[in-house]
Amino acid sequence: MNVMTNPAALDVAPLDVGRIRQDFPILTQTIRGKPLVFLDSAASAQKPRVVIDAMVHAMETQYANVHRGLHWMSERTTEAYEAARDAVAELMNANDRSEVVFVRNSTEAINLLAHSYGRGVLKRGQAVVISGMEHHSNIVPWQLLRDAHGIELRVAPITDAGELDMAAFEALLEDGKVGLVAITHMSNVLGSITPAERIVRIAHAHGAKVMFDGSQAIVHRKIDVRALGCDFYVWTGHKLYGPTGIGVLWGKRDLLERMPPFLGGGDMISSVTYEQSTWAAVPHKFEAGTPAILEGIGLKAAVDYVRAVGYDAMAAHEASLTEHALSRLAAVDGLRVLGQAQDRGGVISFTLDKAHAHDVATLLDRQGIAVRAGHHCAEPLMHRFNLDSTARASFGIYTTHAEIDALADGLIRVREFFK
Amino acid sequence: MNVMTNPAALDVAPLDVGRIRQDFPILTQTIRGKPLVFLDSAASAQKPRVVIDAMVHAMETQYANVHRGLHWMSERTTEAYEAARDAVAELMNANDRSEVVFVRNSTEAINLLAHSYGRGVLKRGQAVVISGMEHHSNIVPWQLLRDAHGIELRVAPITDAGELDMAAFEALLEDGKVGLVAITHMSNVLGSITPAERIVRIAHAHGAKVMFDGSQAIVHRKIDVRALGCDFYVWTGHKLYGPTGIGVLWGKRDLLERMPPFLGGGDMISSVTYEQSTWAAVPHKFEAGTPAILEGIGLKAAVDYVRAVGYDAMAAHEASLTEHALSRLAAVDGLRVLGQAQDRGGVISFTLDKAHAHDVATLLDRQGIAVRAGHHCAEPLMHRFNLDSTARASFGIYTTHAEIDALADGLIRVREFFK
Amino acid sequence: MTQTDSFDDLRDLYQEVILDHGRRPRHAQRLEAFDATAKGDNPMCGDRVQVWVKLDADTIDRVGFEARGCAISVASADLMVETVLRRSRADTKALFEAFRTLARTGVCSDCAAALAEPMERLAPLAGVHEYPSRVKCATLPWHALIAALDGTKEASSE
Amino acid sequence: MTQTDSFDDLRDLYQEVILDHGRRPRHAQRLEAFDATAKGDNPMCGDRVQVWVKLDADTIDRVGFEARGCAISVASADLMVETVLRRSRADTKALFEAFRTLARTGVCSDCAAALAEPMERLAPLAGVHEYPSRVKCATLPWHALIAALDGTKEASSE
Ligand SMILES: Cc1ncc(COP(=O)(O)O)c(C=O)c1O
Ligand SMILES: Cc1ncc(COP(=O)(O)O)c(C=O)c1O
Repeated sequence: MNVMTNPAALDVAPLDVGRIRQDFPILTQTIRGKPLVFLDSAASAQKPRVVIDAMVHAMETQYANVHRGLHWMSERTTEAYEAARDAVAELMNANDRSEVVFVRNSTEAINLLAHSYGRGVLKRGQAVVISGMEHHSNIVPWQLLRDAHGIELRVAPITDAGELDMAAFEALLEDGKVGLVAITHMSNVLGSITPAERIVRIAHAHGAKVMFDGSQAIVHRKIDVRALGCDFYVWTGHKLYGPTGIGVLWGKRDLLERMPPFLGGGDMISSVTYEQSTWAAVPHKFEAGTPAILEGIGLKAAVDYVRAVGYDAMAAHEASLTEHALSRLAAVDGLRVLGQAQDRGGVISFTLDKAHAHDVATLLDRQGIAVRAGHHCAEPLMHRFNLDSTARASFGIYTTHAEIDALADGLIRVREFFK
Repeated sequence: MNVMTNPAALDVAPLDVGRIRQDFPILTQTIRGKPLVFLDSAASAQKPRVVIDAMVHAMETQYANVHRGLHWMSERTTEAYEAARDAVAELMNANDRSEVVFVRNSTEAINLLAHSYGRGVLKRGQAVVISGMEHHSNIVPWQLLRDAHGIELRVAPITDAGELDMAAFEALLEDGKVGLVAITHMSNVLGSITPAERIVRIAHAHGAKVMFDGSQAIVHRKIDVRALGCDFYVWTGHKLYGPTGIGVLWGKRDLLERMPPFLGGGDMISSVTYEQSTWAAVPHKFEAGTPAILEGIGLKAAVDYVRAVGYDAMAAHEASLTEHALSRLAAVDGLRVLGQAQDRGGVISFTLDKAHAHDVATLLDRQGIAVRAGHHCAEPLMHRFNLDSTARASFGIYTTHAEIDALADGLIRVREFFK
Repeated sequence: MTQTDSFDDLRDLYQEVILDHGRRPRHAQRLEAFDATAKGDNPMCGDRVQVWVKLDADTIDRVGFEARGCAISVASADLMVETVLRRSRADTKALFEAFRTLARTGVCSDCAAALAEPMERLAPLAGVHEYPSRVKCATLPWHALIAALDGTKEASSE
Repeated sequence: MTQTDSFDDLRDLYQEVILDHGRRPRHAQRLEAFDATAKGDNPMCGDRVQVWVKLDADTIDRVGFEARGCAISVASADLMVETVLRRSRADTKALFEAFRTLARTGVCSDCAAALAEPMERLAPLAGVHEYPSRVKCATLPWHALIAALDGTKEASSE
């Protein structure tokens, strides 16, 4: 299986995982007397020292509410918070910092879009296309839009290998009714990476805008929104080694400008009278109320950290981990990996015969190994494969090959135990 | 002026401000070489050591995504996060922990309500009543509801003293069309505390539900939602010495249960198929996506801290500060305090003749004193008093009488300077 | 690693009796004739169970179940059936409360003495208290049983 | 505290010339006859300004303004008028850019030599660079002036 590019071929210095691990204080913890083997980064990643320190530094030395203060603390806090916008704009190669809207998480970003683009720009009778491997957060907001606003919801099927069925996808767009394609850039269950540029080309050729749910992809791949050519891109800070409580909606400026606001309140207005209010310019139009200030500051530290490590090195490391994991897991009796996409990231879902996924997770936890089990907020995808749940191991920059060996050995024990 | 109850009469030990100040690392900072005098707590309060430590401890020793993990880290993090819900439920004397919905801030709480109660329960032709002293966050969401959903928006006027005009308020309810009263419990500009129990009695007598915007009140008064008798109560963590990124919507359980969800996505569902999804029980129905986990943990520490200090002691301290401030400011030539409510908390807005509020704020900042200047996200209230802006000093538990003297002296200098 | 005793660390939660009942439940069957039935649903993990009850006056005469879930939920359902057979409704509810305490806390120190003997059968499940999310796996069939006795159609262990 | 020199700490930002022009602006008037006008609006703080311009071919002949705002915005408007009178549109725009740099950074090291003399008049406003939010107060009248010259009706310093 061709798992991304071979690290050697990328000509990047291999990641010094030992050094990286020293940046994450939590990794020295033990669980039930065993060293922590944290293989649940796709659910939420651990936080490096620099993120913790940035938040502490703000709370200890310069904190106040932002944007409206004329005093020193407020000025400094505003600078620090707005610097996060610059960092994110640069990370994603946005045209302009004003294209970066801060939200709580991917879920809120998609809801914002479903509300402001869905109700504000799409017209009754138009359709939204999602795929058969979406997270609930990229399903439910469109269902709510469908039910409240008469927008049709179409689902592009996936193949048995867990890839988007491109012919079927294109067919869904043929009648020209599709106004927006909202598709994951990387599945949180299968690890599959979708062909973003092709999706954009096809969608644009049929007059549809494209949003990618990059919640997983941003952790594994350098995202260049201009190169992708997409119209919206969303992700969530806590998976990119940042704090909870902050996420990103990136959108092309002219589209953001055409969208009505989502939440109303302080900071998003230009002027307010009882009769009528007018809105601030983007991105502030979409950021009502006191923002997640400390979280923005933490996110900036995370973005800086990730850029310092380098996406090439991260991607190479994860490709190598994934390759190793797939080959070790293949040797576990009765284990079946879900999805065999050609292009995939470091997320592997599997089932074990004779043992239910929850029992697998608990028995691995007993050995200090953290994996997730359940439907992974992707019930329709589970049903597509006639499953209720799988176990899932997912990797971060701090994951080692030895941890994958521990997982494989642990699974062999589980299997023996349930024999 | 009767500023709350006299501390002595309350029979509580006076707050040991010196000791309290040691809990807030930031207070030792200097600004432009002068000791920081932070009088902008109404915009956002500083964070005590225990809040910082709680967040750091989570990030360093037990962190993972919540609710769905079967492994140790996730179990522990879920416990810590859900303990915040218990702490808040206890703080507010809720009937049940499931009545506590976590949101980003007050602004999101009010938008949630405007959406889910406004569109989901109120009927076209019904009305919402707000007051003449609301923050934009309690104006704009209702305007958006009015414009999208045909709900009438009524504004209960305030008196020249800055109090709710109760006769006029009651008159607005007389036709029985009002479905919801959404009113501040304490003005962030005037400091006025509204007569919550009377408002509830009148509203309920006319068949209207009541939501209080307690963003300011929760910092100054013990809030007992059962004693108040209200239906919804919202507040924001960062003003109660907690982190940014987390706020609270409390609602009576049966009302929350009748409301459709707001944001769709992970964690708020019971089951998802493409045709139809069903929702989780409250409060999870309203908490889509990965919540502000670290912020919940920080908020719990803040709530515990506030309860340990004690509302009686805090209220007495603030009453004493406010009394002192009003008398010191009264002696500043050309200074006019906005609002003279009988019942008020530690927020004082004022104008200085000959000096614009922005210049006042900047010149105070030059002396190390942080106050806010502007419309304080309450433009209609400013217009009510024919103003564009005021300066505002606001107090926290760490504020000292000496800091108020510094403010008064600083203002005298500003006044001299602009003479 | 392949020696039996190397599983000690796993065995404290998954005792032999749980593995055995999880693998080969004795009562996993739909009753043909029954007086009450209810479904239980754990939306957080997707576990589902249905319980059928045949009564003899106020006494539980037979119970059958169908479960889709983990070893713990299946074993718990099976042990539940063995525990409640020939008991009154009131006794069954008391047992449920006692079991709930056991599952949540690992002990049931103030359980009524009368329950001591039947509770012994459920003791192997006490280990779940360390896993708050697995507690629901263990209590789900009980929720369904109580719902059936109460005439409710659905229960959730959420 | 009442001695004059005790104001040193305040004076670095509010130099005498700013206080003076803020208190007694020379050009705070609506022009009767004008070729262009525009409003400027700072939604963050509520400052508002309107500028009227009378042109003589390509040269700015007269400017008047009405401002509602702080001492810095009023003084900046007044000093702006004195700086741009009898200058071409192009010069005025170059001055605006130079002033914007000055206000944001406190210096304008790479300002064109030709601007050195007029920029001197604006130098007292350099102190605002320490207050990012006050920078907008200083540049707001300029935004309005440029909008008037460009035929736009409204400008925002947001
Ligand atoms: C009375 C009042 N309501 C609402 C808010 C909005 O709070 P937040 O910005 O945290 O949403 C504030 C504070 O900014 C306030 O003082
Ligand atoms: C693909 C995908 N989309 C959306 C989400 C939702 O992210 P969040 O819960 O941070 O909103 C996740 C993660 O949970 C995800 O993996």
